[in-house]
Amino acid sequence: MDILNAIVAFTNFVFIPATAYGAQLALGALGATLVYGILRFSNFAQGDTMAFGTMATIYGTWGLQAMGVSFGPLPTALLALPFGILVTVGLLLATDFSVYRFYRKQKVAPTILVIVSLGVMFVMNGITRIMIGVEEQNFTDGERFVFTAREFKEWSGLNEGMALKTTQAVTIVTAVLVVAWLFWFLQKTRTGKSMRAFSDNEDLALLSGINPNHVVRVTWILVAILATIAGVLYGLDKSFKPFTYFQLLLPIFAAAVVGGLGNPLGAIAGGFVVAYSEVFVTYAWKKVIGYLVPADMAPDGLAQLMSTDYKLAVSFIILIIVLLFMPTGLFKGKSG
Amino acid sequence: MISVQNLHKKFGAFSAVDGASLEIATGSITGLIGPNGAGKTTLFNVIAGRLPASSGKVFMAGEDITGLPPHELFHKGLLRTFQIAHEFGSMTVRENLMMVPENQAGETLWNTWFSRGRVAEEERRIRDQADEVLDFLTISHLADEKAANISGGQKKLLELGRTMMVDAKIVFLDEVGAGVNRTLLNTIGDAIVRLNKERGYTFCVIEHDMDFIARLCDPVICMAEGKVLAQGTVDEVKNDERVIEAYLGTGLKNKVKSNA
Amino acid sequence: MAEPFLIGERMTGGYGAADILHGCTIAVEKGEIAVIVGPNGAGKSTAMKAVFGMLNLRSGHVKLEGEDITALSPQDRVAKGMGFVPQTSNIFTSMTVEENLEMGAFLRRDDISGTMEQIYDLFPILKEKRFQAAGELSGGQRQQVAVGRALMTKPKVLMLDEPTAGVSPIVMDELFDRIIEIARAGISILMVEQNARQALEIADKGYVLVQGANRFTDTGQALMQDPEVRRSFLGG
Amino acid sequence: MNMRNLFLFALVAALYVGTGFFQSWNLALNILNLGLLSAIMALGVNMQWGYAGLFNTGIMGFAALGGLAVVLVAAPPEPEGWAAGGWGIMTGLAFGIAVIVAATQVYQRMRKGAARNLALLAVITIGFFAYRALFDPSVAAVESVNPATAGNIGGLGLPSILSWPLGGVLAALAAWAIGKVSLGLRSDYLAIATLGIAEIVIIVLKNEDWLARGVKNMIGLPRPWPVPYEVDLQQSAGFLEWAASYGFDPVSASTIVVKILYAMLFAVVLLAVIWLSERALNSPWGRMMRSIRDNEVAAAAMGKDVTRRHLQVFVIGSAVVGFAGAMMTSMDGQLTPGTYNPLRFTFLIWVMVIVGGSGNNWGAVLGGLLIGWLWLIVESVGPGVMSVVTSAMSEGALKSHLIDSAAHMRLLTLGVILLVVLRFSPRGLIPEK
Amino acid sequence: EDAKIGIILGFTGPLESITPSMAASAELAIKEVSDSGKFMGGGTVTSVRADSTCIDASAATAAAERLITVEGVNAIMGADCSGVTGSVLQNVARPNGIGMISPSATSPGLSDAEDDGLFFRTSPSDARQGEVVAEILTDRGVKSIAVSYTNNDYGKGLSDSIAAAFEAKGGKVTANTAHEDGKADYSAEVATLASAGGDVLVVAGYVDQGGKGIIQASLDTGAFDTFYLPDGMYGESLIEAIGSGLDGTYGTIPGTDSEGAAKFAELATAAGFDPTSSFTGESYDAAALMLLAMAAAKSTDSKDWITKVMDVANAPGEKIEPGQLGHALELIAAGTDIDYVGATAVELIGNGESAGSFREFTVTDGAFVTDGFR
Ligand SMILES: Nc1ncnc2c1ncn2[C@@H]1O[C@H](COP(=O)(O)OP(=O)(O)OP(=O)(O)O)[C@@H](O)[C@H]1O
Ligand SMILES: Nc1ncnc2c1ncn2[C@@H]1O[C@H](COP(=O)(O)OP(=O)(O)OP(=O)(O)O)[C@@H](O)[C@H]1O
Ligand SMILES: CC(C)C[C@H](N)C(=O)O
Ligand SMILES: [Mg+2]
Ligand SMILES: [Mg+2]
Repeated sequence: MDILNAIVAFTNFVFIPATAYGAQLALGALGATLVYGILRFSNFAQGDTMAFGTMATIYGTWGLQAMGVSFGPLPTALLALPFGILVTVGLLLATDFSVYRFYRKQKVAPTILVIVSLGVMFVMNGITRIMIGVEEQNFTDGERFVFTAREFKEWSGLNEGMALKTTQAVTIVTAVLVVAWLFWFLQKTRTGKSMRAFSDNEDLALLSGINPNHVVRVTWILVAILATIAGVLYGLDKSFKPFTYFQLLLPIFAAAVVGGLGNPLGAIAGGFVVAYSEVFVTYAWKKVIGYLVPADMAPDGLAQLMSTDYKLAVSFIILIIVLLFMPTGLFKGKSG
Repeated sequence: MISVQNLHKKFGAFSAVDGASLEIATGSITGLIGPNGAGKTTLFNVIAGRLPASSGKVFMAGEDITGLPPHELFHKGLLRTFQIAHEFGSMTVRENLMMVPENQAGETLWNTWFSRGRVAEEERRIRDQADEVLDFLTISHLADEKAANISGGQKKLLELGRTMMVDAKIVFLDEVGAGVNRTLLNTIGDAIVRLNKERGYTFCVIEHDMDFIARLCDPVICMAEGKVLAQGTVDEVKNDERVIEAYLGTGLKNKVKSNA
Repeated sequence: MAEPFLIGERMTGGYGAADILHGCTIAVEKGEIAVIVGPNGAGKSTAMKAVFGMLNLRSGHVKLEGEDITALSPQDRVAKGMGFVPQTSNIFTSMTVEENLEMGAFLRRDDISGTMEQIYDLFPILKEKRFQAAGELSGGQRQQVAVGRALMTKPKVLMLDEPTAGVSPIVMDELFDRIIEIARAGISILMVEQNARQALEIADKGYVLVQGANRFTDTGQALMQDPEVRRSFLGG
Repeated sequence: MNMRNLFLFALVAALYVGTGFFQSWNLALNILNLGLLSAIMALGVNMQWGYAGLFNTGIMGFAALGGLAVVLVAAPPEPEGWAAGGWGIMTGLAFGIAVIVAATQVYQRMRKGAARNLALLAVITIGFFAYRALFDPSVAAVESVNPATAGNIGGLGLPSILSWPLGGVLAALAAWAIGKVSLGLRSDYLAIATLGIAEIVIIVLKNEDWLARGVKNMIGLPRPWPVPYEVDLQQSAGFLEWAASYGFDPVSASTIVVKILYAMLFAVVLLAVIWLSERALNSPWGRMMRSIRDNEVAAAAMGKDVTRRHLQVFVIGSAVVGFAGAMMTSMDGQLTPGTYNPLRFTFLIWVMVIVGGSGNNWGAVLGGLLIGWLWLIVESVGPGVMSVVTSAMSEGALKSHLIDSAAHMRLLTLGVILLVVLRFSPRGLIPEK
Repeated sequence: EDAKIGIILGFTGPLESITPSMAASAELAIKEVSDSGKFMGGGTVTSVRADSTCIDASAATAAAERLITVEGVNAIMGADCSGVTGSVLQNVARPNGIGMISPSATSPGLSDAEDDGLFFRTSPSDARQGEVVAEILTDRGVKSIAVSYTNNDYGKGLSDSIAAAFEAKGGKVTANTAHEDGKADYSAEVATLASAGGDVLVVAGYVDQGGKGIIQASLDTGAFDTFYLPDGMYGESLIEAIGSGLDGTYGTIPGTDSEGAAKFAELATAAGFDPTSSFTGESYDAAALMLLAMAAAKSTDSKDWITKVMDVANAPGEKIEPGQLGHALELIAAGTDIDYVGATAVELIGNGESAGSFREFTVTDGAFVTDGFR
């Protein structure tokens, strides 16, 4: 019996990584949910927007590093973020001007916009790859760990180690701050409310004197901010690679949907639901049980409900079950 | 025909229908009035299977129909219109009517593929019927217009028109008159009476236009705050103190408009 | 005669190929109430939309205080002091009642709490439901929100498309009372009504529109007396 | 069909003919075959979306089930593998289904409350472990039989063409089950649910090696009757004579003949599907479906059983996709689960439906042929564009960098063309009437 | 006579990051032959790229179709992934009678595929590597391993053969689970592997794909600190990305005690691409082999040159290393037998696949240090 070791093992292998991953998904999902909530379509270019923003930030980081600037124990990329955001804002506004605006005027159905965003995705996808290539880029610097597994072992004298990466800590803190701010912005500020009004009933928003162009512009700016932050944090924690970012689209949408489309709190919750269900359900309890029961009773097998091969399947099943009981997601999202 | 017993419908903590019990006699045109938010539409929605009841029962001709889905109720002869028009926007006005009749042969895939003749014949019949209804509603010129593109009042007429496409036992009309021109509304009133007399339809009519209620309805039920407030003939209800206070009011204060 | 405060003059236009309005003219003087009546599909709502700039006119123009505003966008007209309650989808269903009212006052920079209190006085039920999503309200309550939203703008001219559709008699009376008061305060009111007799009663001017064209124009009282108008348009 | 539509079809035909003339007929026919298959899938999706407003993004899964049917029907039997645990697996699966049935029975029969929840939990937990105990050993036994080249239970060794309808049936069964569970969901929520289910189907295909060898792939699946192998043709005296009599070179003659045969098979299926769906759409059934799409609440109040109709059209549309999926696998001659990715099998089909014009069968066909062509032709066009762009540039790092990135012009070009087409016809090329 | 080679690799899609080096590598060999001026009496060799996408069989067949029927190539170097390779072979190469040499399709299934003698590969079938891996592990005294493989035919085939061979030698495989490439997060996989435990984690994946993610996460959480790297995981980029944590890790890549690899590395560096990127050597060899075979057959026609591939690849004959292709052509012209060794010491056996001799290495002080050959 060794409860402490069991807890530490669980925290180290399951809880911390899943929480960081959840926060990353949540940030990505925020951008998607915002476009859905206000411009009313599922933006397939979200993953590639994240990739683009990250790419811009990486160039910024390299620039800073070349100038010898650093951010102490924190990654330099955080300093380059504003630059990345700015470039991404430019790209999104240009995209809106040259692409989406036309369809908005035509008042086309949301599905058409989805397909349009697919086209935009292909284009952004190409731009990013042509600009930075397809290889993996590591741009993390600064202190890698808040504490490592070994340090923890020495400090605590336990069998099991526990590690917390700087990037994990930064991700979680940022996610909390950003969502709090966004929620406040949408619910309490005039601009935020006008954005919600616009998404609710565009014609009536006009009649209230709301400037649609302004709303759209602010939305894209927010999306650029969120996508870049999400992309950079993800890239810092794992690594940057355009293809992986494209692949992120699926879990991001899963998170946005399960949380309730259009709802920022939902996006956060959804991110964690997806992340936890991926990691928890397929977890092999062998080690933890090993600590909790007498040695001769320790399991031979992995004590696993399902093999990790099925982790995505499991997370989707959980998602579907949630939707069956809450058809518009955890936080009553939009539909239609 | 319809008997509602101690019906409750809650939205969260709020009771929209709060223990309403009422009867709609077979062959009657029952009026349902009451202040905004009294629970009239909610009551309709529960009876017509659109919303589940929180508690209480609804009977139709002695049969318990609580919680039956709308399409089954339709087949039992219970029809309703919507207060906020629910047209099929991308379909033409005529198609909006033609979709109504039940058990059309052409609604089975097999028949659409292999019994074209039968389907075509049936279509001709339904089409003629739809055109008659459109004529009656004075909107035959809009037959081929997309329903999304007709005026607000015309959509309300279309709502009514759908109930005229089949032989109903009981029809629930939720403010068909709101937004309809009064002259046309009189014609509609006549039609309701005719359907009631000639085809034996039972009606339950929500309306805020007391003239209209007075012309058609007996009895009249007044609801307030989810409960039945008063019930009786038009005159009884009209002169009921509580009804006047909650619903009818005493007319304009600024009777004469003077320009300052 | 001086120009009316707001006038849509000889407006011709429609949604697509076919014209709905055929040289229709609608005007309202400062502080007066003008009421438009007519059969369903006559083009009343279309005329209102045309005046508010939500429709491309093929000919004709709209003037406010003598200034030609035909080319302005709806938002710009809001900024010029025009308020409008459309006939359908006239509330923000996903927002609370209070937020709906706030959105009405979107362009106002002053303190709006006073106006909001007035509206709650006028429609007490809204105060009760202030934190409820407007889409969950009953038909008549939604109509009250819609009118309340427009009143929040504190406009110079208020355009209402069937404000009383679906509201109970007692609220309708309140509403008309309030409209009279508003007009007395110097605001012009242009409204479409199917509760035509009540509306014409308080109207300074009435328009009967048929098939996109003016059929009768007179004072409210005069139209009320006209037997043909009564029979054909007011239900006898 | 009006002039504009005929013109559009002529234009697409011209694209293919142009490919034939300027590139090669083999390539043109190859793309055409894919276009035809995609058009059939697009028709299936159009039934669900265009007629009934169901946002199904599980196309990939149904196509893969169609592919699985080819393996089950046409792959050679593996008697050893089957003997090792075939029956055990079947028993396990049957037991698994029994558990699910039992659980639903408990849910339906018992009263709401703690007792029901407990009973449900018990049935599911015990059922799950019992199922694993029955199923896992047999799977292990089958998979250990000659894993490098087999390790599966094998197929029936029947003619490949029989697998097409079976593909439809498998997809239909799956769609029925999925529909029962998830059709209550609306729009984008249904989309993510079906997207997830499709992923699950692929994950199962990838990991259940006993079924179709998982990621080890099933290769060498036989061709459907009446399509011969080119190598056989090239050796058949009759064919060589025939080719010689027209002055064709036997290799290209054989490859082209094979592709034309496929094209004809696919065209027959496509025409049949169009015929059936056009008839259905222009009938009271189609009208009912559109009314449900426009306004479910009102349609239900007018006596239409929305749930049943949704299920019906979901099953039929999915069956069409499954049918096409089987056709595709039997043309490829192999089932490679790794091939199935949502971009290619779900969203590309969606692009076809939307660009073609949703709700219109001819639109779906046009979209299928056009986007199918684009998808494959950008492979060479994209880099071509890049070389034009760079030809004007002076030598240098930038130029060589761009030339290296030429491959990424593939998707970029596709995106640009897609945006241009959509700009030119925002409601689709052949919009719903 | 001139020749044209089609290079079909997944330039977009999941392998887009390794394919440019593979193509550059093949082009290097082609250029070398062409520039030598000794190819079939002074013929030039050109090449044309096509995109296999690695995963989309239809796109790959269409692209191959274009190479053969539009571009008129004499041979196909590719494809990369086993799935699309099988598809191209069956649906395009065989019907058109065009020979292909894949540098990287390693699925054992392809060994038995009907190919009319048209298909070769310069990489060994995964079945063979498993034996070697198990041997090395037991020799190093490893008692138990956990295996994480990339979920495709390569990873699955390799991990199965490793597990089987290791267990046959009395070792214990605590877990043998898949990871999907290109996914966002591998916590679940690592958590499970950590729970299973084991002396060494064998990562049968790709160096710039999920495999790297697994190693990174394992080190970060302290789940494992020694890894075994099969061929797909060998690459400088891994050391760059992971750093000192990788020290002590060991593995195998195809190769012999030849100087070929070193020579190739020089050539590649000069040409400006990374020689350690996966399958670059194999790509060079694939292109070189087909050209030498053409020279030996004195024909660019597939049905002729495919019969010579085995001859030029295998002993007897003078050994040929990268950079000596011109010399090889001279020898061939002179009628002397050659034994192409190339960058990866190719020996083609049985069905025309690489025999698979392997180089064993350990990561020491941030560099791959060769321990020996098997
Ligand atoms: N979905 C809902 N959620 C919460 N409250 C609701 C909902 N639907 C209705 N209500 C409330 O229930 C009450 C009754 O509404 P209902 O629509 O039945 O009124 P009504 O009698 O039809 O009024 P009206 O004459 O204005 O149409 C109202 O106060 C309304 O705000
Ligand atoms: N969006 C639209 N597109 C095309 N035609 C339209 C549209 N809206 C209305 N119409 C047509 O314009 C005509 C006038 O409509 P309008 O809404 O102005 O009538 P109205 O006088 O307001 O009627 P009501 O009293 O019923 O509200 C109608 O015949 C209608 O069919
Ligand atoms: C290039 C490699 C990723 C290909 C892999 N060896 C396969 O057979 O699929
Ligand atoms: Mg109501
Ligand atoms: Mg109107």
